[in-house]
Amino acid sequence: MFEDGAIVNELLVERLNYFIYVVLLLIGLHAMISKRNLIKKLIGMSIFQTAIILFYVSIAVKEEATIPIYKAEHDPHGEVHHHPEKGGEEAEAHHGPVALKDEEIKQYANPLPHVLMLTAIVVGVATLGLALALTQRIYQGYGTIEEDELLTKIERADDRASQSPLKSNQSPSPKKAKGSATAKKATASPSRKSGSASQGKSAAKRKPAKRKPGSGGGKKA
Amino acid sequence: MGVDLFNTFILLLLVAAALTALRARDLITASVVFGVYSFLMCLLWAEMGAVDVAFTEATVGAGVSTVVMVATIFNLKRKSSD
Amino acid sequence: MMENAIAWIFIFPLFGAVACALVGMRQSKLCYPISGLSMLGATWAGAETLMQAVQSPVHEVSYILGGWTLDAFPRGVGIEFRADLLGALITLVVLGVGLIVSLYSKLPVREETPGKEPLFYVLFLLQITGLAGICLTGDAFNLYVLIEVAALTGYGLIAMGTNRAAAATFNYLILGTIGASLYLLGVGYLYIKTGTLNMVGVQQVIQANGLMDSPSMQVAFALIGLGILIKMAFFPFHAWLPNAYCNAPTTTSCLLAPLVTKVMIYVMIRMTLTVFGVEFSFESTLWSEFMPWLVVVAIVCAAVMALAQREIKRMLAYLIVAEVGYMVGGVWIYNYYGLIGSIFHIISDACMTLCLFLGAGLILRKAKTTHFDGLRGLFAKMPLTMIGFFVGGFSIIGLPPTCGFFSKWYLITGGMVSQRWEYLVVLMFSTMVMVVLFFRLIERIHLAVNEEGKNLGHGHGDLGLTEEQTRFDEGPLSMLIPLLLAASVVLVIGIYNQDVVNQIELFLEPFDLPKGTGRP
Amino acid sequence: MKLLSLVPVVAVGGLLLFAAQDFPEWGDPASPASTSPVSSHFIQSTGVDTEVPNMVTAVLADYRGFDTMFETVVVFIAGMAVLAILKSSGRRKGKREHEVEAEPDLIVTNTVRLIVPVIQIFAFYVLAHGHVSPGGGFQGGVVMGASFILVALAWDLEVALARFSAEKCILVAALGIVLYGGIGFLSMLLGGEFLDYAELEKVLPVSREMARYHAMLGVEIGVGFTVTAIIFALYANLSTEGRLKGGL
Repeated sequence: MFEDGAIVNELLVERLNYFIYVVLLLIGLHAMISKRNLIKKLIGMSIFQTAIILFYVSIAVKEEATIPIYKAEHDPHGEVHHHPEKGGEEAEAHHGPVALKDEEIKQYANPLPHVLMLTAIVVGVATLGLALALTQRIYQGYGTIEEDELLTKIERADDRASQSPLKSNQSPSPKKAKGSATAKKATASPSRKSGSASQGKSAAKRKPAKRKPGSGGGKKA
Repeated sequence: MGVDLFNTFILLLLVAAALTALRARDLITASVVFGVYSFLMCLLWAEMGAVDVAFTEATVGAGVSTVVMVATIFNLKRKSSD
Repeated sequence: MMENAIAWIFIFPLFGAVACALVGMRQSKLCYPISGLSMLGATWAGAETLMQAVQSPVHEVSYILGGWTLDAFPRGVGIEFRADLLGALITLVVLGVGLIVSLYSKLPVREETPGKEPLFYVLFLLQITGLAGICLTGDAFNLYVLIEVAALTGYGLIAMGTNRAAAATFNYLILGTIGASLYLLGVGYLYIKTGTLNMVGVQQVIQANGLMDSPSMQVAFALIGLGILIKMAFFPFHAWLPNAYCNAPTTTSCLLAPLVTKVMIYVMIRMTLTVFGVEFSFESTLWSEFMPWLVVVAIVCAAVMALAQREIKRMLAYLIVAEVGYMVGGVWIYNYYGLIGSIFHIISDACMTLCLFLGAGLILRKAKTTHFDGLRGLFAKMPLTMIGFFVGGFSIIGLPPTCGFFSKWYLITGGMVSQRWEYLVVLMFSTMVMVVLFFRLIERIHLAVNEEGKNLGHGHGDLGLTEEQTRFDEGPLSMLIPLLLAASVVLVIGIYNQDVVNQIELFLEPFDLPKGTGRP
Repeated sequence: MKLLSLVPVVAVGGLLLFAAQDFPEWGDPASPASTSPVSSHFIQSTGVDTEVPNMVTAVLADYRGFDTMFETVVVFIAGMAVLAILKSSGRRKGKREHEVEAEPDLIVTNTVRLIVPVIQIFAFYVLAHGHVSPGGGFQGGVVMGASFILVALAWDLEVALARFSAEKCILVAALGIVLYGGIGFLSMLLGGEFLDYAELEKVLPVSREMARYHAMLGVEIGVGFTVTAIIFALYANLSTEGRLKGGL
């Protein structure tokens, strides 16, 4: 897909990590935009986020370096001295923790991106949990988690809701408080059961549309 | 220089897992494969020296998010149109 | 306590939120006073911080969380809170809006989300925490975390409403996550080249290492910019905004509509001025070449779409999209006056949008609809509400002495001085559209015409309504007073505009922005 | 639609690959991010500043403790928002597609009975040992929350809720934040900045460095509380559509 001799060669040989991160990111982004199923969108979202995390972790890598936890010889409470653990003061008196020398820094991977990514993972799972709750709520309301079906159902509901209150009130007398109450309900909560206030034609139209969501979930295997 | 064999292998598996998770018509399959993807990612990070991140991803990505996702899908339709 | 005023800004709402969660399980009635009190405390702390920033010789308050020093080059060992004049001003606006909305929230929350008041107030207070934190933080990654705090609370607050709101929130969530993730990615690119996350530190490294032409930095700028544009609902990415705000519970839309987009514009200004620097943002990138044209398209489209709406809330939502276009344009015409206008417009737009949404909430409550046709005779019925609402409306149009006039004045000056005629024309066009919109509303409210222009009344002054429908019937005081408060704030900022502008000028002084026609 | 959605994808991809040419070599110890004084400071002086051997924990809970506080808040928000979204949001009309009515399986329940205490002790270990090995409050909290999820899976949600009710979830989650914020607040009251744990030496009988060390442990426990409660609350709400009855 990305034909450009030098760059591709360089990427595949030298920077495969960076290349794969871009590929994963694009897979995720594409899924978020073009998948119709809401759960699929969320899987795409998670792939998108993990790709970014992969990128950050790649920044932190150093050749020949170990994980960012002090080795025994650098450990402030290490085994090297003979007063392991116990209160800091006592240990300090014999063998206080020492700052690493400049050339020793190379021995450890960069801890900062790791920290940032811990936070990002947590944010990711929080977003995922919230989004799953939204999906359930949408399924309760509309009986589908396919975006295209959802859109048609929402449009139908919106059409009902955005009707002018004058029009819906016209045939009976406009003074009745009941009429305006119905209009409010339809505006504020198009999908909630629009109650008992019979509106003749429009109510008859409403009912079957309301029933549909239930039948989607009620299919038995 | 660059990336060793193990790394390359996992990277390619990752792409495969991501594509499979997005192609599966059955959402339970998709979320389980997504768990696999997360676990591969966790392996990769552990190999790259990010042990804390790998640990978190193993517990969260491969563990809890998969469970929560499956729990959600049980309340929804299992089939996906794409 | 005084020297820690900046910390109290987030301590009050954070602990208030936790208290709501703990107390609210048993006594949900206590949540309203708790939220009001913690907002009051936070607003006091915000005002105190602003005073400190004004009085300090360098015009900023720096507060390093965790007590780490920042002396090393580049800075960035700890996380810094930096309240310069811009940050402190916007924070105060955020907190002020939060305070007014928290006063307003008593009845709508109880009625629209019964049984969920504690949850609502928890999310409400954390939303304020996030937004105020965004305005104060001096660390690029901390900004991401706070953006997500504000975003997640926003999703929760909106989706509390109807099922329709949940469906709209899902779109918002997907787009919002893309935006925030792109921002995060951009920060990664910044970090890979500069090695620090502190905003001032990044700027120091860019200057010291000559990173002006680095492709990575260009891409970082593009990613961060794109992410923020998505979050602020700039025109092609605005799709989530109208549905989300229209279907949200009243209090939610009153809180989110004035703040979320505005705070993101603040972030954009922060990024261009403080993080990347004027030279990089405006001269090394092509953004100042093509953004004004995108702004033109954005404002025209948003204004036309606003014109097509038949419902107050939806119309206001599109007006927000148009206003976002104004402010983005004010930044990217790359001019001293344009930037003053942009910053001032953030403040005034927050106030007037607040006014309008508070008014719309009251209208919805009394008239049971926000559709244009349901508004007849409202002026007789609820005159105070309508006055408050139209103060906001006139400010959006830009009539003196409301604050909207003065901010628009600076935007126009900026456009004129930098000879961006296309921006000027489009500003005039959208002002015309807003005049049409609001005078059409006034007509609906005072005259008795319906959709087809048919007169429903029987002669002059007759609205075709019964006595009962025009009887004086104002909304409850707990909602009316905040509205009038907001309206008076719009007027007060308008009258004392010079004081606000002075502070903005003090903030912009150190940046070397072109003041004349000298566009490169 | 499919083709249209490719446009932003290709645009972003091109942008990212354009920047990749400029990147330092993979794993290059001389890259700006690795040589920056910020990251060097963390590697060099974490031991001196805080006496914590695991730099990631030290940076997470101390140097960048403010981030982590809001990370905890984000988890808390997610729990509250899920409650707010699903709470009494109307009944589903149809029956569930996979309604399973089965007695808890003997083998499964007995295995879980054996495993759960081990998991929970492991969770405490992960939390407490985060200073010297990978782990910490977040990971420990997730493992702990997962143990309750396991109980819910093996028996029923009611059994798990009897041990950790929904109200307790909110309580524990809020307490976690109070603990975290409280430690930060206390250090502010003692004269430092918010989250400046070193000031806690005035109330703890230890040196400034060890005060940071111990405060970090306290903070991690706070994170663990919140995460445990919210992870379980997430599962409980999502598996029952917010009714907290029935379950998988």
